[in-house]
Amino acid sequence: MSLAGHLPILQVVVPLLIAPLVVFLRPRGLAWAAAATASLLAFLIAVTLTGQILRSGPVTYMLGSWPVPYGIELHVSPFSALILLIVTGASTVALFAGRRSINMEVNNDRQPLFYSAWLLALSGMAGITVAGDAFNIFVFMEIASLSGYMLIAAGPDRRALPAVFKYLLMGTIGATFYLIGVGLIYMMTGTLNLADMEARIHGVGELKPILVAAGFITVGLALKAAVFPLHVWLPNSYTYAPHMVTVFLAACSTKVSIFVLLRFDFLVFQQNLVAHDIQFATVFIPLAILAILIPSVSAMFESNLKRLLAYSSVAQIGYIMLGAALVSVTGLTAGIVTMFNHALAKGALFLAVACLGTHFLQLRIENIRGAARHMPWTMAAFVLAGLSLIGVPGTAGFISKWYLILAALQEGSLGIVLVAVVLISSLMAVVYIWRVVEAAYFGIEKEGLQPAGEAPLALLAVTWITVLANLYFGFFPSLPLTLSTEAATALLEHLR
Amino acid sequence: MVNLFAMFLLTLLIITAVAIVRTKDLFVAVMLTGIFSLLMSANFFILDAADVALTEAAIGAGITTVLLLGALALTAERERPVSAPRWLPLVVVAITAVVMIYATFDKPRLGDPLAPVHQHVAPWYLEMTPVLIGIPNVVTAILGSFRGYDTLGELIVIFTACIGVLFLLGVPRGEGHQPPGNGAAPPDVALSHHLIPRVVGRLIFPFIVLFGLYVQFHGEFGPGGGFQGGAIIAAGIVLYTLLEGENSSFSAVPRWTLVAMAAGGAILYGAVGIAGMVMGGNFLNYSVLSNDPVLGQQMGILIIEAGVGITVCGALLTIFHVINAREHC
Amino acid sequence: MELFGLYHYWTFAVLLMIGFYAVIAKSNLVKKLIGLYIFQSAVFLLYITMDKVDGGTAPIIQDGVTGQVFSNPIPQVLILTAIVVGISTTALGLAIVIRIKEAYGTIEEHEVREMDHRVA
Amino acid sequence: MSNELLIVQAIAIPLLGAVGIVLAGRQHPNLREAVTLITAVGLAGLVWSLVPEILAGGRPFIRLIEFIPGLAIEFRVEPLGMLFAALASLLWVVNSIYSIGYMRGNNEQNQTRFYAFFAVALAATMGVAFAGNLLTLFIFYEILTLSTYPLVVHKGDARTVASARVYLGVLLATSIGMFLPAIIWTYHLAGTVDFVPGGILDGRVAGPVVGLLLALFVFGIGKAAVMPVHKWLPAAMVAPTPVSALLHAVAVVKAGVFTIIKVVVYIFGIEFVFTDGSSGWFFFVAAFTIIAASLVALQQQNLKRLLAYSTISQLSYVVMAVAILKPLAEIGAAIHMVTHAFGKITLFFAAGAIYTVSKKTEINQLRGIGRKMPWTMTAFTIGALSMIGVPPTGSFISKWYILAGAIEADNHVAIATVVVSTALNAAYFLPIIYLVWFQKEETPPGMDHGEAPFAAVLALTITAGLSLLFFFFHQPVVELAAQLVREMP
Repeated sequence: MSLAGHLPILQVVVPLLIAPLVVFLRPRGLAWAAAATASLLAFLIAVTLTGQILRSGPVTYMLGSWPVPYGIELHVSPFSALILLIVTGASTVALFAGRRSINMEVNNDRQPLFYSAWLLALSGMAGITVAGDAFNIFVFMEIASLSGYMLIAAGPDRRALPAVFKYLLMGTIGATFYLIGVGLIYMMTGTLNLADMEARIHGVGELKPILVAAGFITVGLALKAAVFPLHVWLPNSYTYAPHMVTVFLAACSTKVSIFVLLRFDFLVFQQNLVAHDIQFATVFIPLAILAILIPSVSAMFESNLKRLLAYSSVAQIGYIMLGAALVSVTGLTAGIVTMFNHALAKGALFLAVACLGTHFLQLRIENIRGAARHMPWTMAAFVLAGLSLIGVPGTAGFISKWYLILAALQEGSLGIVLVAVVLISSLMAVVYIWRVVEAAYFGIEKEGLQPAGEAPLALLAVTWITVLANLYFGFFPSLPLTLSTEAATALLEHLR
Repeated sequence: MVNLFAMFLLTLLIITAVAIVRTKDLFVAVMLTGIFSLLMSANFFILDAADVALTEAAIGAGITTVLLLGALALTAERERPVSAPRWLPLVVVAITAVVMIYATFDKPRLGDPLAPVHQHVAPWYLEMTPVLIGIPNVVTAILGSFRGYDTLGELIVIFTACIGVLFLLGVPRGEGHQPPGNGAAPPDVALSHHLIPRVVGRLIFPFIVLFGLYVQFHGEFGPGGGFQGGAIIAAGIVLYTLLEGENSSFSAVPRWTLVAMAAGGAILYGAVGIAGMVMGGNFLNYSVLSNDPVLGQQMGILIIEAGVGITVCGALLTIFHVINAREHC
Repeated sequence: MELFGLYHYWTFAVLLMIGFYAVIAKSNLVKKLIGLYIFQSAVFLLYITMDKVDGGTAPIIQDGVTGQVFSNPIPQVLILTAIVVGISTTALGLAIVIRIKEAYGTIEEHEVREMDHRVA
Repeated sequence: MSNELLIVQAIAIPLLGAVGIVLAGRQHPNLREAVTLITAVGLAGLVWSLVPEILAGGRPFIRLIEFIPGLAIEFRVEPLGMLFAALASLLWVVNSIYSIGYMRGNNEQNQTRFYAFFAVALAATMGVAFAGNLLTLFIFYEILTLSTYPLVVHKGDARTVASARVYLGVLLATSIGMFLPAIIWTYHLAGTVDFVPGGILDGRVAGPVVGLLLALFVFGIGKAAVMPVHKWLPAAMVAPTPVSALLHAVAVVKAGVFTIIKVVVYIFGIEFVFTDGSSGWFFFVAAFTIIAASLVALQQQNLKRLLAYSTISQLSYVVMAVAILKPLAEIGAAIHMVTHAFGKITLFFAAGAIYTVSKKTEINQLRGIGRKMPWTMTAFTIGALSMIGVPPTGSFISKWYILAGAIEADNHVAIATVVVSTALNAAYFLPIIYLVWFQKEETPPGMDHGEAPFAAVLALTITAGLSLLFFFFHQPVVELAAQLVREMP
């Protein structure tokens, strides 16, 4: 088999096997270089894989060449490709941008371990995304989670520790719930392969263990995905993690869990459980509405920049769930494309915050007053990324809002309410982004807090690349849109 | 009779768990946790899961308990009373319990040979293992080959935990924090002044390691394999350390060697997988390693089990060592 | 026999709840981790109960012996994996607890929270 | 050179100018202002070169990007947009001259930022004027909002920041909260958001929903300052005078009424929009705004605030004229955009000139100032007469058309509104003119001053002259407006 055929496994194994080696790279910078190279390699694999899928449809890979369902299968669909692009892209961007920033926050002796954990988190998330086996998802979820806890615990503030401990508890409960659900399904079907499961669950869909399993899997994954009101671990974890870790994880970690959630709900349960789509909608539409509104209000009153953005992430997860909960092709497309666009916007915002973080120790709104005078490029990037988050036309964020509102309008009178929710929250986004912009541009500087100048060049350059990507995908959204539409259609054709 | 015994064990499990939650003395709680693991292990044995029972005994009852004790020494030995309202947790727990019990009603009867789990996939493994892989222990065959990718992931999980602990605790606190005695050995304490445990410990230590190696390499024929072997050897070394004190044991095995073991095992595993790719199969396809596919499978499993054993042993020891070496507050 | 089977499942449910309760209701961080350990162990029990076949034995095939009934090997494989996940999580959790103790001087959640509130 | 490319250049030139301004920067103020002037003149020349083709019936079109099927960035020049672009580009030239005098005369800070964002705002205005569909229009509409914010907040003190927050808040909130959903709703209904003569909504929607959708548009387009979304305009009075001129005459409010006309004519279609009774409120809101804003203006002591409320009132003339639905009234609506611009820019220039030399802002401080600043105050008088609609000023023409349309439509409310508001306009402008020329000044000693800087005086003389000239030479503008009417089926 040619190398191209091995891409699905290489996507996981390249960072996975480089990670143990990175631990031993002593001289300063070498560990970073190795991690950045591995991450870039993973990104290139993801791009190639996406090309393959766009040309010739989903790709599968049998580990150990064993036949389905006896061996473990990898399955890369357009949906997975989109998530892979997000995951590997976010990791690569953060690594290339963040060397200086990480040097400031993680001391030298520990850096090889840090970068090793980074690659493990990357491969864990990639592993979840390409997996076609329910238990395999669990294993890689644990790799991603454990390395994620470690990365967050690297934050210099001591408050990172209680935050990450809470994350660890809730994350493990989520994963264990998932494991219980998988166990119950396995008990009733005898299989772990997702495609096989879908076929075999059909006859037993009404039995109590399956219903309970659906509940456990949904709740467990919702916990990991920080779906409101199970998001309490998220704000502090993102706030106190090292800046670059926040960039990386905020862009992709919850989205990977949502990806698994949608796969289970739409591929395994939707067609086989009676009225599952209606239940899914009745549970998640109200939750999504609350998820959009309440954290947005929190963000409006938050003065810590990173926590403000973290609350906004919770609200964005609400958008994604809202799109999915409409159970329509447009809705799912909106939800999935929001994953991509939000990763772009939030990645750029957190990068801009990291730029600020190279000069400000306390990232609070009252501290960064007048920062734009000293860091004009940083703040300009923040403004543009903020516009994308709000959803102004010409930015990536607009595409998601557009599809979301279109999908809502298809729902008739309920749609009007949903449109109102989306718009109100957009306005709230205007408010919380604006508070930062106004302070930075028009606030009176605090004595002794003025930064010396711009952020490091690499960081700034990568920030701008991300910002430009926001604009690019605002004007030429065909790649994420094609992938999202195909993903949404694939998820829903099971209902037909 | 066995059933009655099993029910007795299960009841004991619940009682132990309740006691763990209720006691305010963390030391007692940890000891009870060890007992809990042993009971669990016995239960697994009754349910025909020999491999799992062995692993649970070595990892659950052995290593976990030691780690918890190490952590207690660095933190606190008693739990402080809190006066927070408990109704919310109770409600959440009660709801989950009701849902769980609701789920038990349509479950297949315990031991029913017609249950779906015994009808699909599993029979294929039981039937094909002798043909395709040619080793008696089907658990090892699945672990090493059919679902070898999960096992690789598994190794990475424990490796992650290892570097995580090393990352969090592996570097001294604060700047200019000199190790006591200016590089000289800190005073060895542990149990070294107790003569009898020391002598007995020294006597059985080689046997534990020997047993561990046996379990490691006998995994293809009987219960055992990398997880169990690695854990048992690690447990033996931990015992030795407890008896002799930190320095005498780790002067023989320095920390970086342990980390190298943890990483090396995982890399060894991955290398076998990649070898499969290079020789024309898919990742983790051992059949292509040799001209005879069955022999190739056996070779592959032998090597990856070695990798598993090395990583598990190295990682567990690193974790133990790092926690124990952390100075007291 | 049926009662015996249900007893296993219900023990699983009860253990799960005890562990879950300890995780969310206890304030002591070590206790929370122990609760998490019980919680995970309960799931091991759920899986292992599935593998049982009446009159079966551990799935080790002996040469020349035919007609044996074997218990299901798959749940065992999965749980071997899950046990290692459990110890990994516990170890990492303990490391974090130790760091919290060093940074805050306590391992009680409510005390840590109070100290953070005072700062912020 | 093809005219399609001219459209793109009309947007690109001010942007390039902005880059040039930033590059010239603080080190070379003269060069910077030269760049501004050259850019403005270049843009005006380019835009005006398009006029003959439009008059001849040409409709240049270009599509840049289609990002979702039926959703593209595209431009199409039609008579109304041509009119708007020609007006804005012409006034930018004058405004640039004035800015140089004003900004230097007042020693303002951050002048580079000022000129750069001014140029960006003009680029956005060109985008609005030439937009070929609602989405393109919306994008440039938002850029206009954002690029004018730094201009409004120019001074940077706490009070300015607070007022500028109102400015931005109202405009963004209305556009995101109502305008955008209206666009998406339109897309949902019609599958397109293109501007098509005769509208795209006919037959796709009926009943009270029409009124609701129209309301989303009218109030969502906050720049038109229809009450009650007018608050941003008085708030923006904290800006330097050239910016006020930009807001009131050159670009911003004009973009608002322009958009409303475009929506009514090209999205709903004049025929269709009032078939349902649910749109009737539209006319009355406009009439109410005209009267109410005039009444508020009557009570203002601050000159610029008075002018702001006057603008609100005058804008609703345009909106009301559209709602009258008679060809003559539509022509009146289009040319009132122009005549009001000439008059109001003159008034603001004059107010700014007064402030530059004397720092006076209140009306009762202006006693006898006409003798010290004869040029300025003559121009002011012409502007004020134009607001009232007295011949020989341009507004007379437009009000005449509107009135003629109202009579043709037999719309008594409209006739009454025009008459009453004309009386009200006279009631608040004539006292000022009297005060300025015929009362004795009371300047404290040592505060003596003469005429404003030459550049400022030159600019306001030009605009006053334009206002007068329009009265005599309005034929090309009327012709353009008539084409707009002819495009309606």
